[in-house]
Amino acid sequence: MTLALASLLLPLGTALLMLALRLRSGNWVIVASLGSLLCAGLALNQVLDQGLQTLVIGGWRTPLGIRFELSTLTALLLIFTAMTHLLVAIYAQYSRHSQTRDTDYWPLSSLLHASLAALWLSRDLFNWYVTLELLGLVAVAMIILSGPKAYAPALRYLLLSLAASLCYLLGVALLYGRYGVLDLDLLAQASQADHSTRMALLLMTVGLMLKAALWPLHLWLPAAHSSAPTAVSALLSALVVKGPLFILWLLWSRVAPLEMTESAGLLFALAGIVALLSGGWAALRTPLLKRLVAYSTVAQLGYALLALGLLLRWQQSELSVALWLFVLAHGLAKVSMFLAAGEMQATLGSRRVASLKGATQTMPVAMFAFAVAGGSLIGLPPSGGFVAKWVLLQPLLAEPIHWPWALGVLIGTLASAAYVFRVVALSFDRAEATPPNFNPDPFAQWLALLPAIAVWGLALFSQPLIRWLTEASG
Amino acid sequence: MLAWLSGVALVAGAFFFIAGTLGLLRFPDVYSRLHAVTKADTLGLGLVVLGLCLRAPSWRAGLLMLLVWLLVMASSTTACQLLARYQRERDQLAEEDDNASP
Amino acid sequence: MSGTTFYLCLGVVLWLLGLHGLLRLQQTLRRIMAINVMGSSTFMVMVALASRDGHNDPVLQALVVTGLVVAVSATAFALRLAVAHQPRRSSRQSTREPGE
Amino acid sequence: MPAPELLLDLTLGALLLILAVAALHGQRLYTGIISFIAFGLLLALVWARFGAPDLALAEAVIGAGLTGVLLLSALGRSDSDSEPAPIRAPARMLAALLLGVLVLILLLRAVLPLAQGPQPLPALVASQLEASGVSHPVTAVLLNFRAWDTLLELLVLLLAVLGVRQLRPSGQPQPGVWPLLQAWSRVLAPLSVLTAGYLLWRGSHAPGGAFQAGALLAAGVVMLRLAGLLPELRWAYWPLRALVLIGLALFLSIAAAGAWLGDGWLSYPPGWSGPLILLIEVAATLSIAASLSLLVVGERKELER
Repeated sequence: MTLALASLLLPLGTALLMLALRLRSGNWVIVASLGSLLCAGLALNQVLDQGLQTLVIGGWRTPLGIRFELSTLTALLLIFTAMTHLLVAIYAQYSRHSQTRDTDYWPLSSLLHASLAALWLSRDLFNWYVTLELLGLVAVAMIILSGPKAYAPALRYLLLSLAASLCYLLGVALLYGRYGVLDLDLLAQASQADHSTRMALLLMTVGLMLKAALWPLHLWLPAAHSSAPTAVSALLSALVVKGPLFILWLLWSRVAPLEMTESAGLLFALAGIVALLSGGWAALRTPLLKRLVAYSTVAQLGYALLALGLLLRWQQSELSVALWLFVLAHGLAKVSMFLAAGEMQATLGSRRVASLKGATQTMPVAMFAFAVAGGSLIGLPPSGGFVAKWVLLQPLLAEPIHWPWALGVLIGTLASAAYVFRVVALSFDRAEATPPNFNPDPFAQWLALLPAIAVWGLALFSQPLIRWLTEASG
Repeated sequence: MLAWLSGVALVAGAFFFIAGTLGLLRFPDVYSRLHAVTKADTLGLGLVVLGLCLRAPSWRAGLLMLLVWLLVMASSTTACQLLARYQRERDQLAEEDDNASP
Repeated sequence: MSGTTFYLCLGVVLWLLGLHGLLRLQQTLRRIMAINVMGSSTFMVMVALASRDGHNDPVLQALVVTGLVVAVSATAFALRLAVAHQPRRSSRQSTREPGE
Repeated sequence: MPAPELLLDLTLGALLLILAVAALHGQRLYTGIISFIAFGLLLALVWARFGAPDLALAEAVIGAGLTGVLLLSALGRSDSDSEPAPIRAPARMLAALLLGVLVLILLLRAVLPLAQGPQPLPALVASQLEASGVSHPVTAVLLNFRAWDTLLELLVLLLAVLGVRQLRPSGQPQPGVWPLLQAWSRVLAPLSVLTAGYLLWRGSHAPGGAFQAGALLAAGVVMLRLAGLLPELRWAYWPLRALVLIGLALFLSIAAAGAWLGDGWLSYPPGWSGPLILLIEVAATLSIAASLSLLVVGERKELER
């Protein structure tokens, strides 16, 4: 547990230090992320050795105090967060096109890291409210780093995020009024299917879905994520939307009484399918590159939502493995895609997809990274996306009644293939290649490739990963 | 007797408050509204404080209320003056505009 | 009807009023106020719950204090962002500039 | 329930509703903002009526004071006072009304049973109050039982300051300074410091505490700044940065010291909790005051990197 705490404290302390001394070098953040990654890895090791660990903060036992819980999933998420931050920090420090030089990007990204770690560890409904607010504020502050053109989407995001927090808070108030406790496990023991609980869960779900940009409450996401600086877009898409999803998953899989999960599961699963289709369609149609990647986030979150819905409907714990595999694979692939897209956009001097004509010639590595990451989003074997989809499909294919859901997954796969190939096909059109404005920056392109390779490496690593996740959800 | 006196003071205070608020809502321009609000409310508050002082359980409570009244009076005076000055500057600007535009 | 029930109902009504305002109003300042009305009414529900059966629940009151700080920080940020978002001057300001 | 209390409740409720509607749908934005400030003040009365003076204090300083100042200054800097006419299609309004009534009924059905519910925590707080190091239960919850929330809350405040720092300047000139304002702020500022200190000290055994004191101090700083008696608040000025960060830094170091040297994360060594809580509260007050002042009067020029 001390190690997990260290993984939280390192970025937080670094951020405070950088603010106090006005340090401007990203190397501090790189070192802190590396340290945090190391601590999180050791924490995972510890959990595998000794099993689930809890910490009561201040020594006050749970109904009175706040509880931290370190499960395998939490440890994995800590590692994932630290790794993503490390990769993005290296990019932001060493790419020539990073728009975050000489800004407050560094302390802000460290604070984002710390807020996420606090969210993963906490198991207290009200504490989650505070961490959600932290995430929302830090995300908005990072979006407006890219200047006045981002103010409008940032303001919209901030207002929606505030309203979503208040929905969530009212739900927390109702649950507290009904049961008198705030801790997740105590609520799970006490919860019953009555009006108050139903309404509270509904309010919290609406708030969390709005924050996680799950269909149909996703409309703010594309503008907000695509107007941020490249490094920030990568962090937002890969990490920030996953925080509320984590809370949603815990709430429904632990607290919600069984009578409610079945019907809610159906709704979640249907929303997931619609998200896959509408997100994919929008990604296919948009003229702007970064917006395409942002819409693909909406679509890919559909898989997570589908897995959550089916998990609730059938009470099969393998499906939560699928859910978290999707989250990890999507996060890594999205970092790669955003970095590659940002690099190409900066080098080719245009935000439009059409400018990628002939990019395989001018910027082969970045385009390769984009395609490789896209392969994982589509679910080509043997990528992380493939493993996730495989775990999801197994229970679907087992019984013929479930085949319509499998069809939904298939259509979603086709949609993602369509938008990835839209970009890739264009980049092979070498006849009239768009000439780059600047010399391409090879190092940054290789950096963009790194997470894409990692997500394919996830497949090699899939056996222990699935075992750990099964332990965590069992 | 004391209860009667304090009752009368409280009712009178409430009356002045209402009158001031009516003035704020009904008077035509900023200066007369300010006049209504600040004068009537200061008096109203004074009467209410007086009424409550007569009922106060101890000297200390009464003294505290008097202090509150003094503080409110001073800050409402300042605020009133600031508002009036601001309005005068605006009026002067508007006049200059009117003179300049035709 | 006891005070708690009354304020629970009032809080819910105000919450809906704020939500309606947020969805329907156009001006940014009004929407920020609508969010604040939502927040205050959530706090009202919490405080009403805190004073059930006569005694005060310090935990809920502490939660509301924390919530209030969070709400005010976010509101301040939103207001500053709203101002920066529309930097055009009011008519008064633009009439002053030519004279300078 | 005696009748006068019910009368008070009904009056307060009706006024709150009217003011909220006026704030959101009043003709002019200015009227709306004034109604909103009055709404905040009445809300403070409601908290006081519920026996929550901590909240009443916080609400009066924040809801009515700082938010009001921010809203008015935003109004002064923003473009228009007139609302673009909303669409009033009768069918849509009817649909919205029906939906609203439906949601209201659902919410009421969820909320009303809560008037009686289990409340295990107050008794627990009361039984552990001895060990918490302070005698006021709200402060005990804020700074001992749920101290992690409070630490994160300071982080939220810091993030708001950092967020505002990223904004481009809006170029509003400082308004002219009038002597009367200066004179009056010279009187009020020491008073605000005195009251803040009193609230802070009182917090350990009676309503009051770091946040209320910090907000009051911030109000004093804002007034001095507006009266032109303070220099510009620059981020580059290191004491200011230190003030903003000190609460969080101290809180974190005490927490971490507990984790690695003592009994555990955020647990105070036995017998030390009272003084440590007071120390944290003093630092937090300074941080809150500095952050709130920066949020209200910090121009980009002042927040120069």
